[in-house]
Amino acid sequence: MKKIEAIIQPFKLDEVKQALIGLGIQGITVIEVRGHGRQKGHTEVYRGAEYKVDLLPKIKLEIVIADSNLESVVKAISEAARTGKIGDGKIFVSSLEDAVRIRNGESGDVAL
Amino acid sequence: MKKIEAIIQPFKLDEVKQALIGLGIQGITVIEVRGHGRQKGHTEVYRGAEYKVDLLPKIKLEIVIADSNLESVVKAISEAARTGKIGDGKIFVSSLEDAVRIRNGESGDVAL
Amino acid sequence: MKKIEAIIQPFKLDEVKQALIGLGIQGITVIEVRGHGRQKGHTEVYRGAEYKVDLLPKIKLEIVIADSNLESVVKAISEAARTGKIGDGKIFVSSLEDAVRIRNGESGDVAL
Amino acid sequence: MQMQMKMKGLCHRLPYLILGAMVLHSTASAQTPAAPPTNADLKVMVDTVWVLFTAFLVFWMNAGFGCVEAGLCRAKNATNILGKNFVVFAFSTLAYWAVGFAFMFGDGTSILGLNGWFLGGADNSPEMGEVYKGIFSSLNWTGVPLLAKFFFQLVFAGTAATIVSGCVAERIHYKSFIVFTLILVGISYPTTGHWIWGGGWLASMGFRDFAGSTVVHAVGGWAGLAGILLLGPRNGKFKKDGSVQPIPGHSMALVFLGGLILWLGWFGFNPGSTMAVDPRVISHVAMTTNLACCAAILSSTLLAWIMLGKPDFSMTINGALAGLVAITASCNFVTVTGSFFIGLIAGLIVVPAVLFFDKIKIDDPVGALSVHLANGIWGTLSVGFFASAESPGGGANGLFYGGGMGSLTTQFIGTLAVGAFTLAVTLAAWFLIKMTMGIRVDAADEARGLDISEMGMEAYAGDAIEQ
Amino acid sequence: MQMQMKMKGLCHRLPYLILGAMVLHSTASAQTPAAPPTNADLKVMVDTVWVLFTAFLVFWMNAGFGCVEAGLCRAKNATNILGKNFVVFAFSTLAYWAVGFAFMFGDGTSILGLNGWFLGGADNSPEMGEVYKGIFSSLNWTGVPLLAKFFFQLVFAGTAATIVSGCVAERIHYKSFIVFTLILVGISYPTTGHWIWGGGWLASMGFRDFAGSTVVHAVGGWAGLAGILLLGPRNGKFKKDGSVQPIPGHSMALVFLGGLILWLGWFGFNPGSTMAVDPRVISHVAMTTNLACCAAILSSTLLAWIMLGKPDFSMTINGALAGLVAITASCNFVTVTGSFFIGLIAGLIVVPAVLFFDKIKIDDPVGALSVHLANGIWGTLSVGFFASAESPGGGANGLFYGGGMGSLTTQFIGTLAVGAFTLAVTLAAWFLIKMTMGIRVDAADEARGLDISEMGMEAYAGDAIEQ
Amino acid sequence: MQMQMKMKGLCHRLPYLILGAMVLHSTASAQTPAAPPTNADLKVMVDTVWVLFTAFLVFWMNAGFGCVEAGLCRAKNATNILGKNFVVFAFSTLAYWAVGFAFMFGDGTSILGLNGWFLGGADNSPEMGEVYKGIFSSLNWTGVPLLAKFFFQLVFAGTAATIVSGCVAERIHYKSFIVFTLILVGISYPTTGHWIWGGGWLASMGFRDFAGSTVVHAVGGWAGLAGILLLGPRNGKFKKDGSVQPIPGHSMALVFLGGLILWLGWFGFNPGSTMAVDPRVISHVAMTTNLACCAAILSSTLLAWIMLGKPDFSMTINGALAGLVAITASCNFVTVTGSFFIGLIAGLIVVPAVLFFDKIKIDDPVGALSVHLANGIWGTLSVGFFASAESPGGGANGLFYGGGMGSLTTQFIGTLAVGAFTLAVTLAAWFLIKMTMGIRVDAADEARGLDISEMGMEAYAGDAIEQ
Ligand SMILES: Nc1ncnc2c1ncn2[C@@H]1O[C@H](COP(=O)(O)OP(=O)(O)O)[C@@H](O)[C@H]1O
Ligand SMILES: Nc1ncnc2c1ncn2[C@@H]1O[C@H](COP(=O)(O)OP(=O)(O)O)[C@@H](O)[C@H]1O
Ligand SMILES: Nc1ncnc2c1ncn2[C@@H]1O[C@H](COP(=O)(O)OP(=O)(O)O)[C@@H](O)[C@H]1O
Repeated sequence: MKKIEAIIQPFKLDEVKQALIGLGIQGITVIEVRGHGRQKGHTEVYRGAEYKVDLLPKIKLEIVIADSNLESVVKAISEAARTGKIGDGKIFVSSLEDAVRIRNGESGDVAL
Repeated sequence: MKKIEAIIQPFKLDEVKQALIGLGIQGITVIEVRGHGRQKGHTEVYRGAEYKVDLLPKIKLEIVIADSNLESVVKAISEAARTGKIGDGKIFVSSLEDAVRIRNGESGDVAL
Repeated sequence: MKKIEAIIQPFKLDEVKQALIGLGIQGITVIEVRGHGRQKGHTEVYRGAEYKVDLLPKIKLEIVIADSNLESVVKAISEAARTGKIGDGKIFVSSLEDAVRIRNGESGDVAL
Repeated sequence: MQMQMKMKGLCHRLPYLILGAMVLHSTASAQTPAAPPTNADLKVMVDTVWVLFTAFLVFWMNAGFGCVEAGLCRAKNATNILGKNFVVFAFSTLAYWAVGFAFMFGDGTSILGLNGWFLGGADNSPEMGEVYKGIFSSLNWTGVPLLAKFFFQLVFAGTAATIVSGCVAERIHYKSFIVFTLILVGISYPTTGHWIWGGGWLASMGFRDFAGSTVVHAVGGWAGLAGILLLGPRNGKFKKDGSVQPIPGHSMALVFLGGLILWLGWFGFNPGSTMAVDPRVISHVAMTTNLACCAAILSSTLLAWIMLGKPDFSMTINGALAGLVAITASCNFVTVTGSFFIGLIAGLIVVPAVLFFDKIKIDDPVGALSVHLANGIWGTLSVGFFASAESPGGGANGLFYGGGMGSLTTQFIGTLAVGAFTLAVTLAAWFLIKMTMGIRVDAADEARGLDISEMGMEAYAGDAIEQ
Repeated sequence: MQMQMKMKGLCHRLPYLILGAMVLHSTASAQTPAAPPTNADLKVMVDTVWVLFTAFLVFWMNAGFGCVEAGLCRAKNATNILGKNFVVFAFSTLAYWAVGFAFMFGDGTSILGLNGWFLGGADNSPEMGEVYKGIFSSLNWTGVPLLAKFFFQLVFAGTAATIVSGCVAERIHYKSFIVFTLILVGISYPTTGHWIWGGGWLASMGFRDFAGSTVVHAVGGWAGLAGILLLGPRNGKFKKDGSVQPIPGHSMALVFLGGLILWLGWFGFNPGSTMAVDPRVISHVAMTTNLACCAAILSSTLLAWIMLGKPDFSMTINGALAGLVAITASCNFVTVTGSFFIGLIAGLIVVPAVLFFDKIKIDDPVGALSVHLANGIWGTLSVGFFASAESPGGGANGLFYGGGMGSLTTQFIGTLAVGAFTLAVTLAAWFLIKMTMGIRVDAADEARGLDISEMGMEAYAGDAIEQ
Repeated sequence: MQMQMKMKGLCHRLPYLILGAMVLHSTASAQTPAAPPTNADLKVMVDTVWVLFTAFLVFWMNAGFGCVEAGLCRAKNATNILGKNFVVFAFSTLAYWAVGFAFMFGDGTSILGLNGWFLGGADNSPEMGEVYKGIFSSLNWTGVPLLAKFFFQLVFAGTAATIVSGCVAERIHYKSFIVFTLILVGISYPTTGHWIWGGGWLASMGFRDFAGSTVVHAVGGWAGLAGILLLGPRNGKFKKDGSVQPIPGHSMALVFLGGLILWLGWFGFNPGSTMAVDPRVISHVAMTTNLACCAAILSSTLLAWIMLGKPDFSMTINGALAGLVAITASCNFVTVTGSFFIGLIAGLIVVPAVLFFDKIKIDDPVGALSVHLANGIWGTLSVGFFASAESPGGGANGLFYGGGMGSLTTQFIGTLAVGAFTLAVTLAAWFLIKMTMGIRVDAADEARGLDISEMGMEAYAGDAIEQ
């Protein structure tokens, strides 16, 4: 079982979501985050005092999938989320030991 | 050391929290997330234009525990969070390499 | 590749961010969370009825780094985030299988 | 615009032709534009400006009620609450125009007015007193046009309805609230209003309620209480162990704004109730109204500080409104000092009242009962205690001014009668609605929030996620 | 303060010396402070109080427009929208003071006023009618000082400009909107205004627009439409497949507050347009204004409920404003019953109108066209249908009152003429601005939000993260 | 209600019996209800309506200050700030009623009033001038009832106190602010107020401050500055390296709303200060007040755009208020053109002033010093520069109108004297409070936010998490 964490541009959320649904992936958890990276932030001037906003709004997706789906999902996300500009974000892959569906206690891949 | 990520219904937060405290678990991190899954969202009509809200408010709990507690904690969460209806959520288990308590630099299970 | 999850006091965010940038770490994802732990919450009285707020605002940092940086990063974070008081937070370390930079498909350490 | 003005200048005076001497002057004068208005004309002009101006301030209170109520409830129900508070005045207007005003001020029995549906019928306002000829004799003491009288009374009727909105918040069906509003403003409010302001039996008894502690506020409170009784508390408000689970309001900024809007509106509510510009009276009423409010803020804030450990801001707001509600009946019948003590006591009543209603499991999300019902009653009785012949309103002295129990008894009877009637009628109304269209949203919708289930629209849609 | 007052008491009357008998009285009286003002003095006093008071209410509408517009847009553009709505009145004031008022009310041709730049020139207001001597003859029907006339007319001009702000929201450059405001309030609005209120050709034709359904609202709507046409829709509003992607507003609390502020302001807008205290007229207008609004709330809410499945709150607000806009032209020329139906129809127009503009890909974020343009037109025509000789404003009967097509035709001509002129001029203006300074922010800035790109400041900066 | 009205109609006139001829008329007339009021009666009626109406507008400014201050501060302190701004008027009322009004307007020395505690003592208002008999001679130039005079002056006193609230925001103890308010409004403000408006030594010198640039705004500013000096800056405002760490306000929507509320309120603040309806004067003052505000919006926005790169919305708001504060002293003594330049300069002062106070480490969270202190001073001096004998207020010409240094010097002396006194007294007051009850919350509470530590209540409690 793999856990995929993707950090993307907020305005790409919809496309990525559609792409995943297209793959038959249903379970997605979405988190509003702020990111710091290569992408330069912007300077805001508040009442004459400058300050750098280098934490930009991003969306983080968490998707747990069966190992078999790994490649296709990563591919789908990166294609859907890509603009080619700095700030597009990252996809992180880690392995998961177990998943339990609270509703009925099912566990393992069937629970996804 | 195990990391437990549980996605539950917002209104279940309190019960789950109590259940965990009942087990002597103190350290809990709570995140407001939005989830897409089997649970159907609802359609909102804004000024005549329909749009589907398929990202529903959920609460994500992150709890790091000693391996020994794994079973009891998963059991406690799934019982406390269960309504039996679609949307109850999931519990994901992964293993963690280390934990450090910032306050005093302690690491390992004692840091939890 | 390691994933570091650090939960810190909100007002420490800036110092920790600077410390990481000082180490040449650029990629950071920040999440507003609420935490329950040893730190006692406070009781609010709303219109005469008491209720305990035991979920305190915290900031969670997620940083993915090459294995080689692990020690220095953990050290930097815990020093920058430490006040010595209960509530300083935790640092969790787990291992990651892969990272992909959406913009150009690069993967592995180069993608960080 | 110029042209029509000329036209208007001419023809609007024609109807006056029937009104005898005083107006003949002004009609005559209409021939030569330059001729200034008579003193009688001028009085009508000034009084009408005052009545409309103060009516606008009272209308503005709709915004205040909406802000306070929404602010003290949860974000997930905000659109629903704000929606209720916005449409309530529209439905009140229709009901009051159709029948309410007729029941309240139309000539009829000492129990009910029976003339003036849709404002139809004879009326030679702004003529006054003996000279007045028409079907709204009970309003012949004020010298303004009929539509000004109606509009002023309308904004009061609307206020009663908005009070209910707070009591039933976060669990009632939109449609059910609307239907109830029609019944309250169309039938129940005007009936009791007729007894007191429409020349009915309580007026004849000498019952005094200058601007409506009973007529408006207690009535709104009773109707809201009836609603709460049939609705039951919001899910989660009371824990199994019987203890109270506070449900914090989502925006103190809205509460603040609403509180000040209401305070401002009360300067229309009370001083405007003269429905004429009597300089001494309106100045006195503005003073007593404000002082009672300030005294109540003082006492409620300190009491909350002592009882609850902190100067609970929502209690301060409730306190301010409590003082304003309390002085509403007596503002013109008490001295400045009297108003200070009436307000002080109001503030001491409202804080324990909030705790009390929670204790007896009456779930009143915004404290409307503690403010409008408890202090509507206190304000009505306060006339019996503090009334002073020295006051502009004059009349019998109250108990504390050596007037004995006389006035107090009358005030007490009025309070009881109006309370009993309103509670009975509104309980019946709520029950009827419950049986027919239902009143309470189902548990799932309540959990998800009425904004989505009832209105299909979140109050605060986020940017990032939604798009 | 006392001292200066005495001074003032004396010298402020000197200028009156030229004004003949009536004022000679008051000047004479100035010698002995105790001597009371004459009836003519008193009329000027009361009228001035009324004109200023209602003007303040209309000024307050600026807050209403800002709240409604910001609330119906996204948080990331809120500071920008609120900023526009705040500065717009400042720039309107400067443009109207410099040239607008002169173009609109200065003596000139039937097409344009040509006197009174910066309010300069002869004027012996508050003298009226024949006695008036000055360059603003078209306003000689109201007996208040010139600066009161200017201030009252100014707040109306400002309203037209704020309407545009909503149409172009979430994608226009701050500076471009400001420049357009100067053109609209300085040139376009006053020209059409002159035709109708400045004694121009439409006034001579008997075109009737009591408080500005056409002069203010339709004009603002046409100008906004022109802006939308040159700006295009917000990115993401229309999907590739042509379907509409709703962009929910970020705060229904602001929308609610704004809606009630505007409703309140309209009690200045319409009743104030008498610019004199005629008790019967101002009471009637307050009544018709309110009833039309309530009827529109009823019909728009029910229609939305039926057509869209829920009582869409934003439609209720649009409905209320639609009713107010519609009754603006006719409030003084129709009966109370007439106003009910005018409002009812307005509510039935506004809901489909919103859907219609979306369907034809006119992206009007806040529904300003459906409210101000569609119902500005309906309100203007409604005079032709519902005008009644019985009304205070009197004049020719409308079609439904047996007056035939006469009035309706005139209203129709006026609507067309003003619409054609305004659309043409404002299209040209927007085009010029587009060519020179540009009007639309670039896509990246639009995505990030105009608050950061245009204002350099978030509307709702978070505590935790930002510090 | 009818009944009491009749009663009232009778008895409220009795006290007038002592007032001689003019009132004898009206009393006589009281016998036959139909008899219209005399011209003198009518003047009192109109003036009272005006004074109360404008006082209500000024009262409304409390909401404006609360919104602007809370909006420019952090969400975690919002309840505390809003609470301060809500209770401040209550405590001001009590202090001003008890002693403040007596110190300010009671007959006494040229330094201090010494009569009229709790409004007690002889007073035959609305009698004026020579005919006036009572202990508040310094207000005998206005012909309204005493309670109207008090209420109008009260809302001004309240304004001074709210200005302080902004300066000390986000770090002061609730209780300490309340105690300071009692001292400011009870003692300090009335003393300097007596010098200028109470017939004191500055009034005799010919010092001119029509509506309170010095009396209200500079005084509030000085008191706030004293508070800031004893409180020190908010933690985190100034970095170790001495640079400024901006602390963004949490809601520009509140700031917008507050700004417009204050702008509206100023139409009561300045035109109302005539305390009588002089048509020419109130129209002129409404015009100059508005034009100065608009000019300041223009200059402050452009200057911010140039200096800071963006049209900083908070600077636009500060600019608008700066223009309003500046014209407050001179609105009735300058020409329309003069008001334009006074406002223009105010806008050019406020922007650098904000940067300046930051540079010298005076932490003024909302810019209150730049608005009320800096421009209170500028506005006071502006009389010396721009005063024109042509203006309604008349009097000596200012420097730019060929009046030489005379008036300017007087204005300067007044500014200094009031500033020195207020700064000294309030520094002492703050010091006393600091020694006794403390003024600053501890660092941990400041970090967590005053809403929780001081009020025990969050301003914006979330739905999901809290329940
Ligand atoms: N090493 C990392 N650890 C955690 N989050 C990261 C890391 N690198 C990037 N991110 C997240 O991805 C976002 C985009 O990365 P950025 O470097 O700005 O652009 P790009 O991914 O195109 O290089 C960042 O804002 C941050 O939230
Ligand atoms: N595979 C998954 N990966 C990540 N999150 C998931 C996954 N499956 C479910 N979730 C989360 O759990 C929530 C509930 O799941 P859902 O399928 O709606 O109900 P159930 O868990 O009862 O089947 C979802 O809203 C989503 O946030
Ligand atoms: N075992 C854990 N699992 C998840 N989060 C934890 C855990 N322990 C602590 N945390 C997070 O760290 C925060 C600080 O921990 P706390 O126990 O309050 O202080 P300290 O880290 O100094 O012991 C908590 O609020 C919680 O968010």
